Amino acid sequence: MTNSINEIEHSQVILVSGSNTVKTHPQVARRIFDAVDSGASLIVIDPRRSPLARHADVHLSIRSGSDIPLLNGMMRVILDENLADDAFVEMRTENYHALRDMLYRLDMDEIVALTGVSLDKISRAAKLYARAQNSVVCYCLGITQHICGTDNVQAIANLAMLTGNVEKENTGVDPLRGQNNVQGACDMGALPGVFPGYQSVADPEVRHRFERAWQVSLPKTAGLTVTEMTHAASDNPIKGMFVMGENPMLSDPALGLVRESFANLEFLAVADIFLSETAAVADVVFPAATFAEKEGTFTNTERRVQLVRQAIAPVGESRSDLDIITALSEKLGYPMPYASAAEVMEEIALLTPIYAGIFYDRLAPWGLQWPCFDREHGGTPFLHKYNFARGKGRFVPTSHKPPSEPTDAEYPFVLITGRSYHQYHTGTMSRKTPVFNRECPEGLLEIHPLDAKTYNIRAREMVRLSSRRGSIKVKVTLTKTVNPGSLFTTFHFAEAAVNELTVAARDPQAKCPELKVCAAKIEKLET
Amino acid sequence: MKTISKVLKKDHLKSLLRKLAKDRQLVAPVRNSYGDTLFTEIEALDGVEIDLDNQAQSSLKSFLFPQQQVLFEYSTDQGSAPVYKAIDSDGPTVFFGLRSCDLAAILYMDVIFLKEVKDPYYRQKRENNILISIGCNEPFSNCFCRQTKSGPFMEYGFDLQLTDLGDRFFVETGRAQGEEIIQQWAHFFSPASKEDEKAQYQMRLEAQGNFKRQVLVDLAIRKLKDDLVPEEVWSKLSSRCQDCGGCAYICPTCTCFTINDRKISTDSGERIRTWDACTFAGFTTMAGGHNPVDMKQNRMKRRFMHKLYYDVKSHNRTSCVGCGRCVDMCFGGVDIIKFINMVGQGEI
Amino acid sequence: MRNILTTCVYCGCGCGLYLHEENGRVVGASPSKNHPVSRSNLCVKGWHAHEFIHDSSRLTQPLIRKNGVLTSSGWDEALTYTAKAFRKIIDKTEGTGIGVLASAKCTNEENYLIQKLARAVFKTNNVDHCARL
Amino acid sequence: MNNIYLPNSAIIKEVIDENEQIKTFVTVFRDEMFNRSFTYEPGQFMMVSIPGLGEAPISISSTPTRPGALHLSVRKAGSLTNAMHQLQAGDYLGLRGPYGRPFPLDIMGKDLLFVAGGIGLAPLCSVINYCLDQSGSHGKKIILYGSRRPSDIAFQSDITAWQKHSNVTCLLTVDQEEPGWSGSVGLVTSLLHNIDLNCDKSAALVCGPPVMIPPVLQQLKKNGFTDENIWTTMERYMKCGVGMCGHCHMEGEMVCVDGPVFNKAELNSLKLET
Repeated sequence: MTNSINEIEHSQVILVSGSNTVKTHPQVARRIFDAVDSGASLIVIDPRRSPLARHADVHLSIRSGSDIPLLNGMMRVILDENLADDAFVEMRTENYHALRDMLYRLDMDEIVALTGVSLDKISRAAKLYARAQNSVVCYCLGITQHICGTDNVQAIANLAMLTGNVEKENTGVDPLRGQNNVQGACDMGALPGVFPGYQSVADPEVRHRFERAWQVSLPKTAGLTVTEMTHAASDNPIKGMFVMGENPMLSDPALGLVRESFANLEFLAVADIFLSETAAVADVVFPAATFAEKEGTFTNTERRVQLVRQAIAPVGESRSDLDIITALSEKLGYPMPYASAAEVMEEIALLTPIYAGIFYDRLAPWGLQWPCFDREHGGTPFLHKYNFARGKGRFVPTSHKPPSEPTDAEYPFVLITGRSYHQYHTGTMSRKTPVFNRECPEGLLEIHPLDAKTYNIRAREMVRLSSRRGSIKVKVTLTKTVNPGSLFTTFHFAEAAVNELTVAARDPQAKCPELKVCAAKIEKLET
Repeated sequence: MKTISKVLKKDHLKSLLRKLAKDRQLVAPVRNSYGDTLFTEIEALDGVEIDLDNQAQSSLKSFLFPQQQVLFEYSTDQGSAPVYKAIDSDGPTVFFGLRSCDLAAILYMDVIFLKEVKDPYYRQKRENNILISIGCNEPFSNCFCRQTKSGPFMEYGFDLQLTDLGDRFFVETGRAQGEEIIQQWAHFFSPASKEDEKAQYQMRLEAQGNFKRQVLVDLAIRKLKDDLVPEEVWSKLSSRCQDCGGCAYICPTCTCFTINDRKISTDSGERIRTWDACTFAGFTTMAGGHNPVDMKQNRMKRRFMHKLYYDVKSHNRTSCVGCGRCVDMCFGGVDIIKFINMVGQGEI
Repeated sequence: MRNILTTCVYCGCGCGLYLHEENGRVVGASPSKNHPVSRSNLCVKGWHAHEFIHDSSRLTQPLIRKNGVLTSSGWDEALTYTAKAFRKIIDKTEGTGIGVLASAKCTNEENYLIQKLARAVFKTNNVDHCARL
Repeated sequence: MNNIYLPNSAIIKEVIDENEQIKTFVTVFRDEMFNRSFTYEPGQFMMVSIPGLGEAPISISSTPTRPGALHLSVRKAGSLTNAMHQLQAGDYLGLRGPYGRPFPLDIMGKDLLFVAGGIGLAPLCSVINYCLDQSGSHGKKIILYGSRRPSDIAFQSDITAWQKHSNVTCLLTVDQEEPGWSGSVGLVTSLLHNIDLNCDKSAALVCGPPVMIPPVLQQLKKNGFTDENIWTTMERYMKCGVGMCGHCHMEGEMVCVDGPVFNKAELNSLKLET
């Protein structure tokens, strides 16, 4: 996020796109409700009538995968209504003409047709967003998990820059990060192309700095992304894998390919707290300690680096992942002698400019938000305060790209996947908690009552859900949360693993898989 | 029993607590290094900041009725009957610095757990406890205990009740154990003068007028009784509820629980009782899927009816003690004050 | 009972929560009133964030697949076995044959170390995690 | 101190297959002294536990007038009851109870109408046999029992005994016919249309699935039963059985303590839709 979570409650207009915020970011939703109670307006872009959408002033129930035409349509309205922030565009951005030319060429009827949203609603949303003193956009995987995910994000950025809703407190563009430390894992360079702090592995100067610090030579080219590693199947260049606390055998799209890729490995080592679907196929499994059994830091969605404190000793013979990695490294002839997690952070601070001021003794009580450049720096509650990271904000016109797999006569439904409130990701932790299993014991397929009627399906009936890649049996729930022609289910449950069905296609730049659209069909099961 | 009144100089408070803690566990509101005030088991009094200026963020509920409690362990050997072994609870405790609402909540929990059938775990934790409460001269921001008739000062239920008179506490006895303390540690206390009594009376009187919120509890009770709350109120409240369970967990009188078995090995395990919340759909869903309270708005209705009407009907008191803890915490902004005011002002 | 302030392990909001420790077990979780995100409440996952810790299905010993079956082993054996297997692949492929998945659930320090392990020891930039999922 | 949460071990002496879904477990407490002193009343229930899986409330289908063994009739519904169905004679169950308010015994002198559906006959079995065993209970007894299919008819041996009894009329009906069934077909309410009872002086005891109760109660009213003479049972999710856990809370009443047996007039005063 460029903002802090608490800034949201001071925004006048909040535009939420592709985020089931009430279920997945409850504290953000709480700020949104607080803002709405103090008079803010809420715009929600979501194919589903999510709990937040029910409270929206305008709910734009788009066809899954039509974000770009919608956002372009909104920008066109903003131009037509003379609501662009000309001063901001002039002073702080570049390449505006390209955007303007593209917007003036738009056919608004086509946009209505592509998105399934009326011109009136698009226009109302655009005017609400543009007229406010400060508007904020929150988006999540509903924006990024498309083959055009990068362009979707760019379109949002275009909208925000066009109206000057960046660079100020209580305005901005906020990607909501999902996992507790997905922000931190990215910050720490657990990405194929960058060292900690988003420093490119291809940059010789950066690489030399790390080579000097680590006293080894380092590979020069970017590596493979997760789905490149787990979807290579029989052509897999990867022979051995080390998986720490992840469960690709359930979380990754197109599970058939994932299974094949893992089966073709010569060696797989997994560190986890439970015997996950992935650990179950490993050659070696290391028992890991939970967050309650170790020291460390997590970085939340607002870039707040916070302490994780040990409450109990590791259960059984389990060890923290830190201890597992250092022990393994030592066996491989590269000792990593750290006395504590704090000492690791000292090395991170040394090598990572945005974390340069992060030291454990500074993290009480409530952590620090990066960038934090030195010991005196108080952290950064909101980004782009004075300047975009790369100078002026650049407009890049984007255009509609249809989903990789359109629906057809055989697979007539758009299948959207997501999360529920009471379970988390692949359920390795949440499914060990009795109250969550009581509240959400199984995956449910959301289907509109009209579609259910067509297929003669009753509530709580088991159906077969299939795509071109696989099929699962799943229980149905009838709800107007989804539009006719759309289906929704969660991927938490191994026994109804929807990722058997999802497509392997991904955004060419971000490599983010298209988990929010695939073509599917349902069949009634004989009883 | 006649109330005895004494005066305790503030300078001697820690010394007295040190004496009381010699053969008991001491629990008091402590402000920690993060600025949070929590009821805390105090091992060593020195270096601990006992905080009587801020409301403890949770009540004493978790000490008497823990968030998670092992009821018993079981072991099953192939072919022989299972063995059930109850878990012993801990020893006597002195609870210092609880507020009137916290005390009223304990008295309410007594009604639930110590009726004809007694909950052995609660009883064990409740027995041999000393309750030293402190009245509220200046209610906290969300407090409305006057309207729920559970504060700012209590008439009974405490062993000792303190009133802050600036440099000293006015001390009243409530139960026999309170008198024993005053007798055993007589040299800590001095007799209350006429002036002390006057000052204490004045303080209690002023406290009544210091509430920052006007919360029309009686009106809400009447409307609930006469079924005058429109359905829209419930649907509006429930549409905002985010199912966190926080209001029930933090509530000092919410005593609902669930029981689950947790395996330790293939032939042994524990039966565990855990806090539960009536706002959850699974709270009433029966095996097989039927749920008699199937809609969120009905669950919301049941929750507020329980707090403000059913308990008035069956126990002659609300089970809301006006502590206000559930107010700021609600994710959807649909707390009990919001509800009472919606009903009171006819606002929907 | 001790209260240990830590950071919730579920979502990216990053609530501060207290874990309640008693006799070496975590027996509860509750919010921090002053934490800038939590602000005195947690979602249902946070309130129950401690419960999986003591589940009986926790892995408590290293496992090595022997004759097709995952079998309990000691730490030294499992680490030596793993190091040998990786060494073989490193030597054969100059590191390009190894893939490492870090974790959005683990700490910064652990993610830092695993990418360091991948780059410095395995000699590969094939390191990623589930950020996109 | 008596710990209400600790189960007593009981051994299963016999398992009776009532139908595909229902089994009756004939159980005896391991502690002989306890077994001898154990008493209960018709309409009460036990909390039955299997270590590792938890507990569930189960109606007692036997009568205290026939001491020695406690009959617990269980329909497969959730994980616990499914696991119970795997148990055999010689296995153990944990039991605590008896819990709940029983059927009122002062109505036993009246003419009695029993209306049951499915597993709902379990608690009524207890009260019917109790009445038949009481020398003071001379009144007429009519039993109406509805099942889904003929093969679903549970408690066959009791039914056979009742049908032989001079004082008892026992009528069965099924929703779906099967070959060989010559009896009545239709909902149990259809049997209520021509019953030979002085309804305003009789008592009706009703127990069955939630969908069955409202139409039966309506028909009883048409037949002339006053609300004060109609008794039914309520089913709710329960955890403790002693009025503390809150799950079975129903409009201010705790079903486990204030019920499960309720008088129709009481339910009316709770403004419950029945």
